[in-house]
Amino acid sequence: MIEHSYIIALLPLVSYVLIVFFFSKRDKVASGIAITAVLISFVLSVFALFETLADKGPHIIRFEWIVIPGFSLPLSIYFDPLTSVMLLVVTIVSSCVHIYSLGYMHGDPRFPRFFSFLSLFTFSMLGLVLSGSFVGTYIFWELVGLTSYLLIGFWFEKSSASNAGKKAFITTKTGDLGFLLGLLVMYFFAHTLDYQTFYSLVENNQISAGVLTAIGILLFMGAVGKSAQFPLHVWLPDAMEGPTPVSALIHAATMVAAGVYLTARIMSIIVVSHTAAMTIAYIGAFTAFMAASIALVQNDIKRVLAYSTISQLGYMMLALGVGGYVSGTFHLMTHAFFKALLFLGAGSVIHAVHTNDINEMGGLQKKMPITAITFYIASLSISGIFPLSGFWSKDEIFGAVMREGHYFLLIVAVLVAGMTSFYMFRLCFLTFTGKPRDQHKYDHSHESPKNMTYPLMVLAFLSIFAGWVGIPWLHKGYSSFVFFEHPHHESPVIWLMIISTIVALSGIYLAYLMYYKRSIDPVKVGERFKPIYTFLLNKWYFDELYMGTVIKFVYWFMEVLYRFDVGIIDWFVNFVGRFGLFNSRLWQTFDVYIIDGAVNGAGYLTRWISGGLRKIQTGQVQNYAFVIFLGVVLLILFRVM
Amino acid sequence: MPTVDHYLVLSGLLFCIGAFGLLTRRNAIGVLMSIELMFNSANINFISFSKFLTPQALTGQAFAVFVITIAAAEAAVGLAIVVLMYRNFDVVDVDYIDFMRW
Amino acid sequence: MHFPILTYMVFTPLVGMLAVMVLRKGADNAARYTSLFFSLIPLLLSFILLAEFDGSTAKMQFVEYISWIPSLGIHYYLGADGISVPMLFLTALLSFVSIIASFGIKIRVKEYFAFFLLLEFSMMGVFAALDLFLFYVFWEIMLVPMYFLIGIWGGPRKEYAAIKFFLYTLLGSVLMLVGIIAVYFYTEPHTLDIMELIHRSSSYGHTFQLIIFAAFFFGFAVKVPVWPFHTWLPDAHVEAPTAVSVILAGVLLKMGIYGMLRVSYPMFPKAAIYYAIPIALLGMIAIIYGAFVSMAQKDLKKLVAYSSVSHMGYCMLGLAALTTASFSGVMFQMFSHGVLTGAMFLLVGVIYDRAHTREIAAFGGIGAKVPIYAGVFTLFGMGSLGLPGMSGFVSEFLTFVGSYNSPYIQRWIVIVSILGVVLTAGYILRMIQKVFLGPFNTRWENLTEINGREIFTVVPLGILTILIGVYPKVLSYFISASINNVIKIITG
Amino acid sequence: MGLAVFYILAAVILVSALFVVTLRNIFHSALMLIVCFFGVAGLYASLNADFLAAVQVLIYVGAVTILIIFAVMVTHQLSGKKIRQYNDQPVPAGLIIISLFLLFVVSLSKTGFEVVKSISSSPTVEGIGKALMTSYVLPFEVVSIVLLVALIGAIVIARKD
Repeated sequence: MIEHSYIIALLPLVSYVLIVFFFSKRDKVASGIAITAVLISFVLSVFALFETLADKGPHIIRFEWIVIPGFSLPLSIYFDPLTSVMLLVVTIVSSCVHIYSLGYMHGDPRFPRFFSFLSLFTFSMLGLVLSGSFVGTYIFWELVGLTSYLLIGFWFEKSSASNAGKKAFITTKTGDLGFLLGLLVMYFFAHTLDYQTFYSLVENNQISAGVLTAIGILLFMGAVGKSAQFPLHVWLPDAMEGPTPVSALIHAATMVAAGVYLTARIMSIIVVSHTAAMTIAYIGAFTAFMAASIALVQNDIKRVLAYSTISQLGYMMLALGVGGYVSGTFHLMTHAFFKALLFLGAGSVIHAVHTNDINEMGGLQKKMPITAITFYIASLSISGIFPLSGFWSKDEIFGAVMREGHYFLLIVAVLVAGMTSFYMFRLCFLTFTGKPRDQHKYDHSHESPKNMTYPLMVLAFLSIFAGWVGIPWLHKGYSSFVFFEHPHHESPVIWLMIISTIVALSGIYLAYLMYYKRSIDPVKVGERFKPIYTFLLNKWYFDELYMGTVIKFVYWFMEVLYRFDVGIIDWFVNFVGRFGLFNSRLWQTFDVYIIDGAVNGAGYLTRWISGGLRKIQTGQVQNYAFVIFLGVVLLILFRVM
Repeated sequence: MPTVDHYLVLSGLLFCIGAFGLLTRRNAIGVLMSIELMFNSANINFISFSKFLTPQALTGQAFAVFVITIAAAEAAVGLAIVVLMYRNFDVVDVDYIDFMRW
Repeated sequence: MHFPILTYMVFTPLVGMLAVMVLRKGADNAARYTSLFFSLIPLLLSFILLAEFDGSTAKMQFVEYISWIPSLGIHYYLGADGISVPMLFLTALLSFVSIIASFGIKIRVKEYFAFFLLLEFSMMGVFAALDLFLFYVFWEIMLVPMYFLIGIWGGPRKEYAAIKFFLYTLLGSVLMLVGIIAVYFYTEPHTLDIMELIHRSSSYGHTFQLIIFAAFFFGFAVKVPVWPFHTWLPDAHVEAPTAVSVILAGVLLKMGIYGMLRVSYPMFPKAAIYYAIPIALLGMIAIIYGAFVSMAQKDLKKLVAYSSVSHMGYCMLGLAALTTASFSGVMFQMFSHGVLTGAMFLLVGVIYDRAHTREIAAFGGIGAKVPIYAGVFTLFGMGSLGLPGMSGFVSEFLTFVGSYNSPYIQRWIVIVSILGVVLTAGYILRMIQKVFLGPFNTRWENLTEINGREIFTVVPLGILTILIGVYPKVLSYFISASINNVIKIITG
Repeated sequence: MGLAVFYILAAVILVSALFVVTLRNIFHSALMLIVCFFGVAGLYASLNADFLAAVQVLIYVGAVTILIIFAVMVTHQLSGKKIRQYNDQPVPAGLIIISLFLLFVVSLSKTGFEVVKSISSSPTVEGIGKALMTSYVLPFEVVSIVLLVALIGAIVIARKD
């Protein structure tokens, strides 16, 4: 299967083409094709996984792409265990979301188009995962950006949706500048953009550490944009304007994890360059903290989840930054499942009550039990409660941070874990328990149809058990399958597990007190810490900051340049054009006022003389000819004499 | 055998006769005919130079061809003008046509 | 003597022009189909050209060499190598497409098509000529039909735009003429054979190269247009009828770059190296400046016009860098920009025909009303902002990689230029959003979807751009040997 | 022998030329012009210019003079005896012309031509043809354009409309 693994990616592309060109009006056929394609991809990925289990590889397949003398840029497939894990994650979540969308998007006038975009996204994401060269990664990186743009703005009649799409595209594109520049620097020093060739160069110390730091940080800039890390995280919350399945697939489980994936792919740089590693780790930690703090106070169900996503991605970056290749990618996998589940659950709720505001929900677990139960499972998992999958992966991260001796980062990470469990359960309690705060909406709510709840159940299953492949006591587990350089098996740190569980539980308990028992009034707490509360509610004022500086500057600058273009350059061109005209007028004026004025007397004289001389002009051609001949004679005479 | 000077004197005479006609004939057609005479004298010059000075190159003869062509063109246009003039003014006298003065 | 395919390609449109001219008055449809036929022939011939072309050699192929004015050493010398073959094909294709797109012309139809075919004739000639005299003749002929096409069938300020275009380019080409004459008298024996002049380039003095390169550069720069000689472009584009805009952006702008690649760079290698940094700076300014100014535009066509300024900046940057990769990037960019911007202008024309306005703010949300049109427009918009999988990406990437690896220019120029990528995304997305997305503006309740003929004009362009983006070898096969040769000549 | 031929031809040319400019009847002038052209043609023949001699006869005698005669007929001035045939400047013109001729002779006597021994007397058609198609192709083309333009111009000017 591996040697034909491009088929996995191409199937959804075929589906996209089919839907766009032939079935753009046929709801059933379009969704059928898309789902079939992604399911086949999933099955093939499973086969590929088994092959990788037998032979880790990496398997490399190269294709010629750009070939010109002195410069060649092949594309390739790089198939190692991480690839096959990612393939599996993408195809599973994608399949679930496809099926879920059948129910969620039911009746939408652009239903086939939605599925075509999903297919296109799946293709790009699989391509990104399979790609074995940085340029290939970049290509698919941009393509997933495009599909993200298209899907965020899917309901483009809403201004907020189309704005959000644009914002997402441009913000991530800003990060991609760094990526592109990183590629240029890499090519300049390494003369290759191929994963394997580059790795071997790095291993043989053929590239200096300073250069590697530059490359690492530049490539990480791309990851910052795509994985919504500080300072380019502002697009992700807005991206929630897209349909919820899209948020689940793209903006929670897969595409945003691409940045993490890319960072994992440059692990060899991180190992060499301490500066790059620390940049990544600190940005990750800061993002995790910042996003978690914002999530504490948000009232839009999807926005809470969005900030939670940012925070969790920060975790992964932190893990990778401290060299935790296994823990970062492991958390990437488990997070994909439970975050997708959370989003799909949220979608199910929104589908039922037609609002995003948690203040208008409450008590929904009676109406929609499956959604509620799966949502609880996912929340427990993300909070890191034993023995759900989130517990194992989060614990791996703590372990990695601690082993490298970054105690400050460890404290931040643990603190964020507490915040995570608090805001997740705040969300759960406000949504599913207590009294309905909007009776009308509550009355009309209902459990979602089966094609929406089955994916929830599948993902809930995975949220519980997927992490078990990484149980530290397991000898043939995740860490011996996906590893960097050589498989290393770290002994578990029991006390750390206990601390993290205690922190998570205390977060849950606090949420329980505030939002279930109401023994602490959240409003009063908010009043008490009003400045902080407002600060968090306004998302640290990042949007305002960017609006006030960068965006304002761009708008100002474009106007200035346009005025410059019309007012200076074009004016100058026209000036030169008019200069000729002006010149002639000037001379005319000169003629009339200066020469004529000054020499008027001479003018009269001239007129008098010319009055006589004009008699010469007889109009007789032969007179003129006579004068010509006279001239000729005189000329020859002059010459001969 | 005649020398080059013979031919040049002959062409000079012919030219002068033509020029005289050009300066004095009233009839426009006569003027044109005089011009043709001058063309011919120029051609005699060309050809005699061709024969006596550059017998291999035939440059003079080639130019004579051009002169003849130009002469033909001139005759065509000139006579057309004469016809037009006649049609408009009922005369072909060049000294009648003196509207182009001050 | 082989089949003189280039002569046929160049002169068929001229024959077509005569054929259109002898049609009786008022035979509008006849004029349309006659010109369509006569522009189809060069297109078909260009396919033969592509098929017969041997990409493994940098030698001139399909050469026709006939002595024309021996006393001045001027020859009727046509030939094609990897630089001109793609351009000939592009010219043939865009002319054909534009003629289809011109079927909506209602006034003075016969003259319009006659001028159009004359334009095609001259463009073909420029790309096929290998004698400077011949090159110059074609170059100048082209101004005439362009002047009339803008000046007669243009928009409200057509006279101004036409005269500005004419005088500006004429000013440029006068300097070029000075350069040609200087080169002619500098060489001994005097010749205007481009290949021969390039062959002797090593014997030209340093100062001579610097001065004459500048003269040629100015002549070509006006046509490209290089910042700050670009201000004729927005006016000409906005006033010109759709099809003429397509040709203007798709082919005419390329002539400047082509001239540099064919004439000034290989002929004056020392000057090319000497001027590398200033030219790269001009390119950088054009990229950033053009993008910012595009963003400020309120008129769709003007936006696309300024985006051309920005895109041509990439070409200048790539040219200045003098590496095979960057030169290939330039070739890709020429081709890709021709295709993409051509399509953009066609599409702007489509909406203008229906809405009779091009003001961006007047639209809004029409994506719901005309989904196919919106989809096609978005496709080309994405191509224009350099989305991978389409030709624009390959060209930008090659240009950047090549320039970054160049020993002749400084790297910060490239780094600043990369900013253009984001700015391009900015203005393209803003345009798409303001026109197609957001709440539906009910004023366009009766807007009709793009029709079959219009789709037909953009489909080949779409296929080409995706084909090149996915599999760049279809283009690099033609160009690589020639590009390599040019680089070898310049850098020794 | 050659000299005799030359003098005869010269006499024919000059006498007929004089008649051309002096005869009162313009039609007679035209006839004398034919004679003059024939003389010139003979001169060409004696100068190894066989092709030009033929051209002279064809174009001048055959075309130009006929054209002139047509024009004469069209303008109805066949019997122009009553009308004065000279303008009011024959005397100064004569003086100028005579001094011009004298100057010709003077300058001719001051110029020495490097006469080359002529060799070829073969037909010149081929040589002229080659020269026109190679060295003089540009002037040749230009002249053909001029001729075309003159043709069209003449038609446009003379056309009744």
